[in-house]
Amino acid sequence: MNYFDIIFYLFAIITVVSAFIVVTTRNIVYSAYSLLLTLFGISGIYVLLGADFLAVVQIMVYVGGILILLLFGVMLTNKITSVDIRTGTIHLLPAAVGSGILLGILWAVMTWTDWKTYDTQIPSTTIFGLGKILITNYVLIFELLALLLLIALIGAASIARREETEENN
Amino acid sequence: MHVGLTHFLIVSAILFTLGIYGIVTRKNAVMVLMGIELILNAANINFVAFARYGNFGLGGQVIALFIIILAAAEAAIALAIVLNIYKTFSNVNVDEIDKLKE
Amino acid sequence: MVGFPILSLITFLPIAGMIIILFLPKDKQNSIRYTTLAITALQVVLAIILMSNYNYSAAGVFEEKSFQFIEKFRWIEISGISWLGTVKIDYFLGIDGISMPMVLLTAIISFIATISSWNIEKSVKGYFALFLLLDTGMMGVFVALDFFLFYIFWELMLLPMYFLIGIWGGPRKEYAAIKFFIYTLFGSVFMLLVMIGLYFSATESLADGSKVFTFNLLALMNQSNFTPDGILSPFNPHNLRFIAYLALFVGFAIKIPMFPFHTWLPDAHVEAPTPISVILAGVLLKMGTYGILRISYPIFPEITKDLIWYIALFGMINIIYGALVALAQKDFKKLIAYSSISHMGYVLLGMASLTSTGINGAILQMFNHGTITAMLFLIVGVVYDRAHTRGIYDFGGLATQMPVYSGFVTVAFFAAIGLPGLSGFISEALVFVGAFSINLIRVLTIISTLGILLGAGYMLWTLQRIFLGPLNEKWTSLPDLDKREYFMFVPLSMIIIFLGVYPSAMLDIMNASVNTLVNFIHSNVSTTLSGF
Amino acid sequence: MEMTNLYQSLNLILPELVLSAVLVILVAADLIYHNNKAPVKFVALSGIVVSFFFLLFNFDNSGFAFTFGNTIRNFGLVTVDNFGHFFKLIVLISSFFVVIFSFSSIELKEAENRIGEYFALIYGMIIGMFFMISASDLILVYLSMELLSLSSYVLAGFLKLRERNSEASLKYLIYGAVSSGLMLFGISILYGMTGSTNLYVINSLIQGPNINLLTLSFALILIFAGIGYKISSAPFHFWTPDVYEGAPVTITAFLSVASKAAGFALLIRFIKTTFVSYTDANGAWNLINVFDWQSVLIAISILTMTLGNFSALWQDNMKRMLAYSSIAHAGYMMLGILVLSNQGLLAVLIYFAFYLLMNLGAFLVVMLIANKIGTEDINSYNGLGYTSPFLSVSLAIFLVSLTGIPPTAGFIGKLYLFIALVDAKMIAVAVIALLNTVVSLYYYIRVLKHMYLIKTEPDTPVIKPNFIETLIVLALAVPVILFGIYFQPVVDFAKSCLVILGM
Amino acid sequence: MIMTESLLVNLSVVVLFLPLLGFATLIFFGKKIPKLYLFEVGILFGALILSIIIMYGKLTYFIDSDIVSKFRWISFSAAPLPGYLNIELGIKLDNIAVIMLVVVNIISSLVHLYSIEYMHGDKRYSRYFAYLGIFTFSMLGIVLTDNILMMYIFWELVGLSSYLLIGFWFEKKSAADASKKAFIVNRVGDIGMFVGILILFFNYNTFSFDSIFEKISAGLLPFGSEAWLTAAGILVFMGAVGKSAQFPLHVWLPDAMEGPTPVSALIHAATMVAAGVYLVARIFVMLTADAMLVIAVIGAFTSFIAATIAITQTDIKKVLAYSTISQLGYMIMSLGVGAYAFAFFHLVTHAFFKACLFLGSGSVIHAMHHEQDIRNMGGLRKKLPITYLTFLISTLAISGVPLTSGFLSKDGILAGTLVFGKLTGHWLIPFFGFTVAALTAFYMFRLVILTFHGEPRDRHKYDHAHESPFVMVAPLAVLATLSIFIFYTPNPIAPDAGWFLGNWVKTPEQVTPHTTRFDFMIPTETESHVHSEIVNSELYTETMHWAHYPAMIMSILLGGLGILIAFVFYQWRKIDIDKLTEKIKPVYNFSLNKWYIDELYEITFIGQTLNFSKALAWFDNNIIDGIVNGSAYVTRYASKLSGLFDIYVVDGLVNFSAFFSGFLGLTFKKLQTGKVQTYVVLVVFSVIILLFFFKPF
Repeated sequence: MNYFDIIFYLFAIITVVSAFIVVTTRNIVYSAYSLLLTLFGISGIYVLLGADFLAVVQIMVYVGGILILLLFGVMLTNKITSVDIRTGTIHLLPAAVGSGILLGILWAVMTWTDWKTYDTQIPSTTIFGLGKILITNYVLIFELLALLLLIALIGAASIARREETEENN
Repeated sequence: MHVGLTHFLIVSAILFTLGIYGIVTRKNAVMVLMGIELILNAANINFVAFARYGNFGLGGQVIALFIIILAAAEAAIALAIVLNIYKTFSNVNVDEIDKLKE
Repeated sequence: MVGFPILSLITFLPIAGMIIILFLPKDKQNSIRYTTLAITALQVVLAIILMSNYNYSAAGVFEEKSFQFIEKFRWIEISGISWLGTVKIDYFLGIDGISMPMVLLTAIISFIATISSWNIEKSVKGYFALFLLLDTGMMGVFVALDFFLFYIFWELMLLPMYFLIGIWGGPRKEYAAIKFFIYTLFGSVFMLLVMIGLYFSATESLADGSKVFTFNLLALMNQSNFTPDGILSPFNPHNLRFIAYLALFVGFAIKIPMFPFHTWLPDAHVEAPTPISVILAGVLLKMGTYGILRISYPIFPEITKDLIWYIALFGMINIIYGALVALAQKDFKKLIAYSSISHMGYVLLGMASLTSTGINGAILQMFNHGTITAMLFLIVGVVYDRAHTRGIYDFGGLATQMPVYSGFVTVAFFAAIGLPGLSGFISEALVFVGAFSINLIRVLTIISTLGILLGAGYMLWTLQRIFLGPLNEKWTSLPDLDKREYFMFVPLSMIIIFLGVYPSAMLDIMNASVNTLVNFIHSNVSTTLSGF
Repeated sequence: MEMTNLYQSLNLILPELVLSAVLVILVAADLIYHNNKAPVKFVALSGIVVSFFFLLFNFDNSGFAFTFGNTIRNFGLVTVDNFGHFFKLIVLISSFFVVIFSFSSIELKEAENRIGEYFALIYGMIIGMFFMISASDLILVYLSMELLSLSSYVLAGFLKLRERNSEASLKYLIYGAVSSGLMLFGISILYGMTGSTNLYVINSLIQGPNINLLTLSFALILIFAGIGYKISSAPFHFWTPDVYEGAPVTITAFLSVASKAAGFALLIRFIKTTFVSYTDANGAWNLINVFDWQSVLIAISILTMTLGNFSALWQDNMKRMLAYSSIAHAGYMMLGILVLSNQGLLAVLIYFAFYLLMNLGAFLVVMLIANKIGTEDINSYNGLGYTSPFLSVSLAIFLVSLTGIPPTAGFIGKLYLFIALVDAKMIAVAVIALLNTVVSLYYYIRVLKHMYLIKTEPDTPVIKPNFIETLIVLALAVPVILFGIYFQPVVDFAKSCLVILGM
Repeated sequence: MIMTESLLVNLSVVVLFLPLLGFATLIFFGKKIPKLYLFEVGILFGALILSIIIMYGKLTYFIDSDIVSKFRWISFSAAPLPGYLNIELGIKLDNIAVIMLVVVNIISSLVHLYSIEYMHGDKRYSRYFAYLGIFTFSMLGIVLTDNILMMYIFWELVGLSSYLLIGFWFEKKSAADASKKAFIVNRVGDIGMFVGILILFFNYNTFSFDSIFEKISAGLLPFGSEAWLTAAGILVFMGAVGKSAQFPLHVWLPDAMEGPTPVSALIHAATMVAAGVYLVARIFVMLTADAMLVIAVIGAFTSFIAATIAITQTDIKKVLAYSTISQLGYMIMSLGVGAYAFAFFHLVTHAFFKACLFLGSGSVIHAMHHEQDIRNMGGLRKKLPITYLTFLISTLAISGVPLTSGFLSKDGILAGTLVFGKLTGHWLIPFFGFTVAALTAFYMFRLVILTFHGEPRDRHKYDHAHESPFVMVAPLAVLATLSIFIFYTPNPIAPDAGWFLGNWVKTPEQVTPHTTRFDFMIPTETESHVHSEIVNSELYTETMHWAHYPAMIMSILLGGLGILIAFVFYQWRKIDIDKLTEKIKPVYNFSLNKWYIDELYEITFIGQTLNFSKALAWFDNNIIDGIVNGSAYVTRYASKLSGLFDIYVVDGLVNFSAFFSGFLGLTFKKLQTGKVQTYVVLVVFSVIILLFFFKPF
């Protein structure tokens, strides 16, 4: 057991446990904050996997963007009288059974498969590589993503924007 | 046992499963969205881990990058829709929104 | 007449009429009626022209060159991909002795039905448009020689029929219409499957020497055209010909309708308006038996031969069962409907014999049943129009009140009973003579003769209950036939009597073809059954 | 990557580029024309027409775009071939009709000032579909699907304050997100096994030894879940009826035709490119022996059509009924794929061409009727056949064609499917499918029953479509009949579109 | 006049079609042109004259050869199966045909004449004559045909005209019932006949009598077996059973008396019912011993039953009807025992005197204003002298009193039965024969006495009675005259001494193989006979001579006894008839109720057929349709579950299988909960299931 392993387990436990809290706690706010931890943990795992830039993006976009959005969502869709906003659950039994089987299968898939692995190299910074690949091989996808963001913008605005005419209805 | 590819994959598997579980069980639409984020992240871990251990180059990371961006876009739209639902139904409990059925 | 597309003309004339009607304004009801009348009359004229130009010695059946009034050109041709080969569908029309009587029947019945439709008041325009569409479908089935074309025409009739029953029908019209539709579609999807199966099992040589898959019925009849590995090819040891035959047979049997697929018929008949019942009984039922003769028999001769006992058995069941059930009916129209089932049994029995006599009798019976049952339904229609009831027990003594009508009734009823001198007798006798000559089905034939007795039973009983006895006081004001109704009955009665006295007029037309067909079936089968 | 390559690549995706440009123009136009939205509509329509022409010019132009340059990865992100062109054509034609429908939709009138966004989102969908159709890289597939999905989530809930719109939108969103999440996870596993997301590369790699079949199957089923959701095949169809019923009818029509077409194109390309080792002289596809696509497709296809048909029997809402019907049709179309031959592919193409006409037509008429009577309930169609003969006859034609009765185009489509099945000697499947056809007759005919067989009530409205609407209905109805009688041009055209670049 | 064969044929064709012409004319113009019926009557007399010419020509110039003329009706040219096939129709003029031709025409024309007055004032007067016309046409067709198919055709047409005439007063329910019954009962026999025809045609490929007989005599048996030959004979005979009202199909004839009385005279006494006898005579040569025995027994039994019933009937026409059945049984029996010529002879003589009796009864009924019950008559001889006289002559004839035609023919038949009894040991048949002779005399005189003698029992009607006009009386006179022996033979006790039996009608030689015949039917070829007309064995001829006088004496004695008893009972009232009937009540009732045969049929065949048909109809509505429709239970269940379920869709839908679709539809419907998370659960499970189904290991 070397440091790498210890750090991995640390991040793995953080990720998994907080993710578990995310999906089980009845308090929405707890849940949201646990998600924050999960995302951090994942970011750490990225680092372990030598994806430094990705780890940063993870934190910036996810934590800085998506999570905030989600929190806004929570706040805007609940009467904020206290931080203790609870939510109910449904389908517990089928979900538990289904997830259990699914996890079993996944476990089997992940462990039984003879993945092609190579000795890992010393991680080096990936920013240059990523940058190059983005505007060459994946340029089309890059542009498509741009379009996608535009659409998301229009869409989100279109939905969320208050319409005077419609308000009157 | 040394930490290797499988360990990362198992983490991702657990996240994936938890994501599904969350989507299915939570009443609150926002919570459901959180489950979706977990799934996406699980896939991301896969991509990065495979790329790393399989020596596939940077492809995996780029893909993960795209997915993060996509997730952001999706979250934006999703929350807009949830807000709209809230305006219409005055709650965001997914299981109570079942006017369309038969 | 060579080169003139008379068959296309007779087939598509109603469509032309339909288009004219669609452009006529809605409130010009009489112009709509007269247009239809003119179209159907023209069809009768064309059918007579066909008949007068018909070469009695040309056989047809499986040989293209002895078909008459052939029209053939490439309709669809798709080529250019190696693995697909050339796909071709021909527009291929022609008639022989098997279809000529049916074409004539269709023309006549359509004409009569048009006259009978005169008092339709509801959505006249739609009615006659659909009526003419139906007419095209019926005519097309009898002249098509390409399976694909046949199928198109076959299905073309469904929708107009659905509406004609469903809109202009009686109280349970929706049920009857959907039942008719579903039954027939159920049958025809199997036909479709067999059609496709046949397509992939046989090739036809084109003029340029290439061999292509084909829907051409005549090419499918030639067993040497089959490919070694086609699923319906006799050369394929694992062929599915038997199953295909059954599937095809079910498709046709539903139309006949053969027990136990007959339950749509009473419903459809009872609910349909009179002219539609006339068409249904007069022409549509014939398509089933016609299809068997035109398609099942020559394409699957060996299976036909194996199954004749069963065909005869179902023929017998139809005869006896239909008659017995008719005996118990209290609704005049339903009774006639069941009598139809019984009478179509004779056709099956005759076909099962695989003898010239039997098949001649069967086809003649198809024609005769067409005219006789048409008349019977018109009779029901006349009384229903006046009295608005069809309950057999509601009447009594109408013969006193409506003597002319009763005269026609007597002719029709006795023709249905198979009284000599009227057309029904000849065909039934020929059927029995033919069927009796085959060892295998002799016992069935003898049992079937009971149908003659039962037929007399229910018909005369009905005659007695409705027309004889003391006049029911309710009906003392019923008028006798008017001119229009007179015109529907006279031609049919004339045909019935004429063919009863001189059946050769019809038999000579189909004789050569039937002989050829019988020869063809027997020469194509190496195994011989006992009795031949 | 060299500039020539990029130039060629851009040349190949010219229609997509045009669409993207028009999208931008639309956004701009929407901003410029604040009060009068007519120019926006004009831009939206003309953009489609223009890209249509570009597509036609591009027609026989085929090749790989955005190749990576190195030897093993000389297959690009995008494969442009006639097969793709065919489906793009389907998408464009249906977009054209949908845009025109949108002009006369009463529903959309209340959101008139947001119509620019509406068209922009439609363009988003179109672009997404275009890339779905021609993508040969799983990541591009995923992202284009998401582009399509995000736009359609919004459009499904476009009329914000209508309950059913919002609900449809939310359901669609959650369901879509899960499905695409599953698919993404599947892709990631596939990526792990092969190290690539490119279909062609995967194809060559899975032919090698040491492929763990369980893992592969799992990944493929996950991916199929994503595609199955797009084509609404059972058991991934659940969203369809709810969303179709809830969404504005124009969007429903669009989803039922174009979105489905894109999904099918993707499914076919995915299977054909990834799992077929070679196509033999008879046009049969020889699968790489790693996954039994045929059995899966047979099971799913039968399940889909049966479920669609039987559920449709119960529906009283036209849109919902048509939704189930479209599920059933997805089942039929999968018949063409499951025979795994060019023959079947041809059948699918032909079917789609006709499906486009009849399904769009049906939705159009439903919309025109709903515009007037404000509901899609079948029971309120009573007697319409007499008060509004033109629309009723047209609807009858479309429904009969959907049933597959001659002489309508729907019959020809079915005919080709069954021809393919029989040619592949799958008689049992054919029988089941045919029986399904018979079942489907009930619910289609039920509409006719309500329109014609049930007496006109005094409050049955008279619906007179205006000139443009009449023209459009005719443009859909006449070919349905015409192609039913003379279908050679369609078949010939479909035949020329069988080319899928690949192994 | 020079008679050629073709002339005779042409004339017979003219005779055949003249009545049809009358029919057509009257049907179409009868109502519009008054007095058109006279045209029909004229036609009939024309036909009568022509037929007498034909008979004269035939019996003068071609007495020993048959004239046959055919034409092709249907041609199937070279049919592959069953080989060549042509259906020919034709006319055959042999001695019995031309005699029948004259008999039919005589009676028919007389009945026409009679009807002019009898039917006067009926609202369907012309229609009546039209029907008589088509009947005559059909009957002549039977007489003239040379083949069994045409026989069948006209057989049916006769049935039709009988139907029309019995039901002529169809406003009466009983008349309508009777006509229906007549037709259907006849059809039962016709089926047998038809099957017999099928057997013959299949084996001989021809319908012509002569060709069939030729082939049989050449040794070709149906299906190669004698049993089938017997069967064919009996089956064809079934036709005769129906038409000639033999047991067990005799039930229609008494009911047929619902028709106008002249019709009863023409059809149900003289001609149509005789057609059965004529048919058996036609096929006589192909009957095997077994078939003949069956025929003889049926004939004998029928005559006995009918006679026992006749003695208690009180309706004047009913008595005559049963008498007719009884006499027809005689004829059939006669054919069965091989007394061919006597059977035919009796047919002719019976035709005249029975027609006379019926017309006489018609005259009585006419006079009594449609009173038919003999208990209300009596003493009418004063009021209706001519009717009485003719009626009495005919009664004497039917009772077999010497010097009448009936005596001659009946005697021959009884002798035939005696011979048969002696040669084969079947003594029961002569026993029946003689018993019936006595019974006949008894009930006929009972009828005469009750009707014409004694005191009137219904004064009122009696007072208004008056003799019928000339057109009604004249036919009676003619027919009564024809019941005198002199028209048939110069010697009143030797029937075969005359021209009729001596020259015209001879027992034909059978064509069946010798092994299938009665021994006495095998001709002895060694010697030439004085009585060359009897082609049977010498033994038979000798026995016939032996039987001649015993039969004659016995029949005179028995007949006299019957007459005597009748007088004792009814004229002199020596025995109180009412007390007697009271004593033997069960027997009396049995007879009065016609042996309960009608009731038996009603319960068994008719009732059961109707029940069965009702059951089948139920079966059709519920089971067949139900199977296809899915069981009613499932339908109910399905529609209960969903109020939305459109009933017509259910009905239509379940045409395939309600259970399947209903269940499936509902299951699918349940899945569609509208909750998106449920969908997701389903998707997850679907993925798992798919994986397990299509795992590659």
